Amino acid sequence: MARRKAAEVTLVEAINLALHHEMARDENVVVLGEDVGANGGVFRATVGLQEKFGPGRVIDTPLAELLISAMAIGMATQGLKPVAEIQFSGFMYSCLDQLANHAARLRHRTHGRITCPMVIRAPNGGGIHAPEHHSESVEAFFAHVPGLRVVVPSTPARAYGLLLAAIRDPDPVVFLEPARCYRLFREAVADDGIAAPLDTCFVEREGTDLTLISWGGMMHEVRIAADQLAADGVDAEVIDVATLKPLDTQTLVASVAKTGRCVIVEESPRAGGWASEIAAELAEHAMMNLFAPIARVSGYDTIMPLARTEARFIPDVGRILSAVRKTLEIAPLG
Amino acid sequence: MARRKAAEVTLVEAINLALHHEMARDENVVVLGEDVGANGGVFRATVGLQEKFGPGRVIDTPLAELLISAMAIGMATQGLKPVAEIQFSGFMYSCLDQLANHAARLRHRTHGRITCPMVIRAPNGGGIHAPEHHSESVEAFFAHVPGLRVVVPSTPARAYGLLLAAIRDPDPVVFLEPARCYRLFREAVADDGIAAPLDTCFVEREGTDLTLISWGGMMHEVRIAADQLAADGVDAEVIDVATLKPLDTQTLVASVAKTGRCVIVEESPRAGGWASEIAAELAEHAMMNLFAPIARVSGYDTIMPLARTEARFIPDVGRILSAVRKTLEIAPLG
Amino acid sequence: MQTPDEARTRVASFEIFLTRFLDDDGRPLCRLPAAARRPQRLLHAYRLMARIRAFENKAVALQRTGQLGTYASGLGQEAVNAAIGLGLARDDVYLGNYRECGVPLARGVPMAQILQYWGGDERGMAWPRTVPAFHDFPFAVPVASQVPQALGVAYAMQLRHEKRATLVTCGDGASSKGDFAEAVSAAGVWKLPVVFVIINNQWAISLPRSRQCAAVTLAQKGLAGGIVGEQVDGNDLIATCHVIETALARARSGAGPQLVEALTYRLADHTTADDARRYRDAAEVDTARKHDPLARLHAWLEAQCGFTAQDETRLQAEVAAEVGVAVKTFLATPAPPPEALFDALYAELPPALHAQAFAAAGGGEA
Amino acid sequence: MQTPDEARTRVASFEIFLTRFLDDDGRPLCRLPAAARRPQRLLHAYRLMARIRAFENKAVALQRTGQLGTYASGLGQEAVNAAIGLGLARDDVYLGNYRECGVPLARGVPMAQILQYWGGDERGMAWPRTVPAFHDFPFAVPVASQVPQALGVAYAMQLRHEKRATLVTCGDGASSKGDFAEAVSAAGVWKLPVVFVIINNQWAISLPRSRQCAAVTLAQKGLAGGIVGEQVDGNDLIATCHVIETALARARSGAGPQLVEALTYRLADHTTADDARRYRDAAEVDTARKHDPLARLHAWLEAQCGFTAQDETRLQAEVAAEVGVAVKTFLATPAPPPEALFDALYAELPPALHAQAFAAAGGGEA
Ligand SMILES: Cc1ncc(C[n+]2csc(CCOP(=O)(O)OP(=O)(O)O)c2C)c(N)n1
Ligand SMILES: Cc1ncc(C[n+]2csc(CCOP(=O)(O)OP(=O)(O)O)c2C)c(N)n1
Ligand SMILES: [Mg+2]
Ligand SMILES: [Mg+2]
Repeated sequence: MARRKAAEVTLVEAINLALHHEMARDENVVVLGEDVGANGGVFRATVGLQEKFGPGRVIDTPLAELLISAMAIGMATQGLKPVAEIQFSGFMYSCLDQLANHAARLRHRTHGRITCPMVIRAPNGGGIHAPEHHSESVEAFFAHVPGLRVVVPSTPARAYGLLLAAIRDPDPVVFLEPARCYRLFREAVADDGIAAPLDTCFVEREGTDLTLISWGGMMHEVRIAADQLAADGVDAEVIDVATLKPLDTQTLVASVAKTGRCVIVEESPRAGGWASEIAAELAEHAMMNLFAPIARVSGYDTIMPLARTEARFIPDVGRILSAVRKTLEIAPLG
Repeated sequence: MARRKAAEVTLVEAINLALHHEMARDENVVVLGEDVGANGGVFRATVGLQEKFGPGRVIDTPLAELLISAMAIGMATQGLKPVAEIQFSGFMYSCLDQLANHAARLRHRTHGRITCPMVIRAPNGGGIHAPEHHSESVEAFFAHVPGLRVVVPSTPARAYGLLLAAIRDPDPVVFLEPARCYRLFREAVADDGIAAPLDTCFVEREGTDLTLISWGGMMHEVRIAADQLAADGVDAEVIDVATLKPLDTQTLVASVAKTGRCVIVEESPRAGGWASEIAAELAEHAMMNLFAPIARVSGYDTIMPLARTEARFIPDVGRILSAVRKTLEIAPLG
Repeated sequence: MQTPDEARTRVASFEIFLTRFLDDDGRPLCRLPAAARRPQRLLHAYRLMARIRAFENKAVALQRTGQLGTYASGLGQEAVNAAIGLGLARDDVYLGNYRECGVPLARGVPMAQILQYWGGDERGMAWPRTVPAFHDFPFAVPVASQVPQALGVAYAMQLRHEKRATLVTCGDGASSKGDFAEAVSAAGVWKLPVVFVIINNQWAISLPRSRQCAAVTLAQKGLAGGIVGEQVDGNDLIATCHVIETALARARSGAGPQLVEALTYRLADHTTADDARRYRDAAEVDTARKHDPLARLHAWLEAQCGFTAQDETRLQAEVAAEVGVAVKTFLATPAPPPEALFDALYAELPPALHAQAFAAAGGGEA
Repeated sequence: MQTPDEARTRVASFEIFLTRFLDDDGRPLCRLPAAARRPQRLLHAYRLMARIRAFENKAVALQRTGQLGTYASGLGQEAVNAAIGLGLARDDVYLGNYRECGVPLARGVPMAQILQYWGGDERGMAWPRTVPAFHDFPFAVPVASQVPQALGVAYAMQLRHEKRATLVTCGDGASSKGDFAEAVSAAGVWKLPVVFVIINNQWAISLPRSRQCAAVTLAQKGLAGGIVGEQVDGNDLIATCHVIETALARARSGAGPQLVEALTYRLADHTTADDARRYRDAAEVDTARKHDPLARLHAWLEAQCGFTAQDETRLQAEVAAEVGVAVKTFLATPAPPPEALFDALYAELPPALHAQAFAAAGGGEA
């Protein structure tokens, strides 16, 4: 593994690479979930792990998500570093009780006597023409829970580095992987075991005219939008939030203070989505620098539709550009 | 019941009154939950119901919140109007899967073939010196779910009217009652069976200098703050959001457009709280009218503390007033 | 004086039974119940199973050719699906999951609508008011979540003193979820008119039954709730009909809930997105094919009811024609319009959503 | 040929046993196990039960006088709490709930800290590194949520080939939650070193055992997961010690999980915020008092170990003194400072929270 340098990998391969790396490096890391063993996970994120590390450390669980999250908690308290997989994020609601009432609080409740270094990962979001309930965007539910971290990678390299960081983090991390990007593109990822920083946004592209803020699957559309804007002479700053919770407001505020305009893009339903949290933070800390209202481009407040209509739900480049245009119009570029 | 006119009742008595009224009026209304029968509910919200309507319609369930929510769904599909009680909102996480994946979507998924007219109610929030996990504020979790309604009363009269409306509503309603206000004060409530409007904010007090927005338990502190501000010559408009989802943005925007300043007050942890949603809506639709940043006064992003420190967590009048002062300072009153 | 071990008192004892009427070659293992000997009924059941199988095969074929979304085939489970479909009275209510398309088919749902659903169009669950399935639940995808919902349905029936029953199916995997256990336990408390059927097809995606649960039978999960649990050979149509009818009759009569574990086998991959060769032996599948429920009933019909090769050919042609028409209808159905996102979201669309609905319909950014 | 009913094959059968050694008057019902005949051990256990009872009574008294928050007394359950506390080895891990204060007391947690917790101060769960309970979980308040967590703990022990066991308690009510069932089932699959103890005190707030579950025993819930389940008279200290020790030894030896239902009775109100007279008969409580676990062991000690009235008086005085000191310490402990909200929230406070922490500490609005 360690020899494999900077191969071109997909996001899901990067996840797999990080799991291989960390399981080899730290014998306390265990992987558990439904079909993670011989089957290698329904998205193949855990492929090869059981062969290499055995069924004791790569654990096929019975069909019970509450159990999976609770077991991870129990394991974490014993010094293991469980990485639990939930097959689709739409089945993670069953984990919320354990995560909010326990994982997130064990350290605080016991003043550090008991800690909970666990990761719970799941594919998140739509766009893969999956069956019903398989395309949900659930980040805001978990990001509202004090004591958790919520991390959403948007590229193979960040997926690799952030997953390593999440596993090494001494506190519980919800790690939501954009299923739509699992095989969307490849990127050179060195399997060097270097973690990416948590709790920090990534300014992917600097710009002066407006700030585009997003994370996970929508970063793809945001990057395309930024390219098109550049072609039109609009210089957008692009930020991948990456760690939603705790939120690196400082980087976001600094950017918006510079550009004076922003559009936040997310896939989840609009009301109570994490874009709202970001907008609220900006409205509080960057308002006096804003030339235009803070625009959110989100999924609608509707049920995530089935395959034939899902493209209508997920914001596309057109919706992003039209929000940008509106934002730019209100107070023309200085 | 119907003869009892405008008695002075507490909020929890108003809940009880509404339940009595609606069970008498509509034989399809059933009440279910833990200890709702002979015990009358741990907060006495269901007292007297089983005696009057029998154990068939006032159902003590086994200790299983997922079951309670799922049973309510099943009942609702058969034309019953279940009103489920969850003993404390901190135990509602177990219901989220059923509510988000089923209750909220049955109508849409079947294009109206199957509907889900249910209410799930629970005491919410802290300030009652309860044991651990008994003081959570969970509204934002449910308000993020498309297809649900989330209603939070702040006075006995509104509790009565809104609960009637919730039970009569043809769709699922999460009804969160501020436990701290259950017996905080009395108000004249006529048991007239008149429902209060859902989906609309209540402008409780008109004002011109700034808008104070809140709901549920925090309305009490907000009202005190508004009185103190009035004494200081500051004329605050006070809005009780009441229905968090769907959110009556229009009323909020109209108010802020008039006052140019706002402070949103909530008890729940700040990041991803519903105050953020409101702030985001205002930042999008009222920004050009704002003289000052949108301020949120929220609980901290910490674990809701135990009794000895909970008063430090829950925003008090002092924190509200200091946010108001800051808001007023930024651009002095015209 | 007794030893400590002798001093232990037996406070309860239980037995679990398996019902099987036909052997693998369709020969009777016992005298069959009267109802089971009516040829018309058996022919009707066989035709239903044939329809289900033809549907399953076509759905997979459509997916393979890019005309349908991911599909979870019920191949091999036709007998238990048919038995349920036949056992349910019009007024009963059925809740089941994604793999049980056979039941709505038996309950009158047009094939084209089931395809429409799997084709990614919600309108596939807007079943016509005229069909017996009208009050049945849409497919449950979150595994086991339908099971506790069945209790609410059954409770409503009991409260209204109706002689109706609720039947809910789930998989062997599903029986590990807390949803299942909470429901079984509460059903016992209220003696609700509900029949739980675990369709034990031996696999939950890649997890074999043996690693799903250490209990010898899944039927004994009923004991945790103090309700009757029994096994049936779910590939034996006659036995399964008998057990399910009996359980439904008990439920309707007020005698309370029951758990039935129907033993069958998932002959197909988990879904069309799955490749079962990764985790299960071809030999196991080959063996399972020998217990094919259609072959078994076919053998019986030939031997006992004079069913001929021509009868079979005719039946297959009819079924193929029905499926063909359904596929045509399905393929001809246009995609829902964008504003369908907001259809039937609430009884009445709240004003808060008007702007979004307008935008989604192409009217400009929300 | 057989009739259809005769053709049913019995595929499994089960028995559930109850262990009881002493009758209500403390007289032996059988020859006691060797370990149980060691007077020093029994005296030690009795002293522990007396400490627990004194603690329970004082906690309620403190609440009644406004010096403690809502408290859930374990009055009447001292034997099972003591038996667990005594059965656990230092290296074992215990998870339990709000009513089982007796166990941490037995495992060395200072009384003052337990009071501190119920007095509304999180530091009450920051147990000293030196006590056997150091690795035990804090009280679980969300009912049954601790049960599946125990599996993770036990899994870690198994993975590391340690000869340790995990023991988790929950109430009769808790056994209705899906959390419980998911855990029992999975424990069987992996044969984990975990002992589940249902402390069946006959009530879950106002719901009596009979309406919680229709199963004759709760022990049989083990059958759903294919694991051993048995009942013990949880007010019989000697029997409960025996059953729990045996289960723990089995678990440590790799023989797998076990479920024990300890039959006892909640003599107190559910909590100090509850008034049980609303829903349960005084007569039932009076009857239950006759089975008091302390009285029973006391009778045995008098009859078999020469325990005298003076011994009892001395013991009570010692225990009262210990409780008195704990109460003083507790009452003298100042409230946590406001910034404690942010203590140990994460291993390191994320920068995103610095402003909030500053504000909470009185440094100005966040
Ligand atoms: C709650 C939940 N978890 C996971 C999944 C993903 N998933 C779909 S089917 C399945 C296996 C189900 O096995 P079983 O209950 O035996 O039913 P079968 O598929 O064999 O019919 C899984 C894990 C899901 N749909 N729902
Ligand atoms: C999940 C959850 N639901 C509800 C409650 C409220 N509650 C606290 S104790 C209790 C009854 C518990 O009964 P049982 O499990 O028998 O334990 P006991 O209190 O009798 O010791 C209830 C309903 C809770 N704490 N957690
Ligand atoms: Mg299966
Ligand atoms: Mg109990």
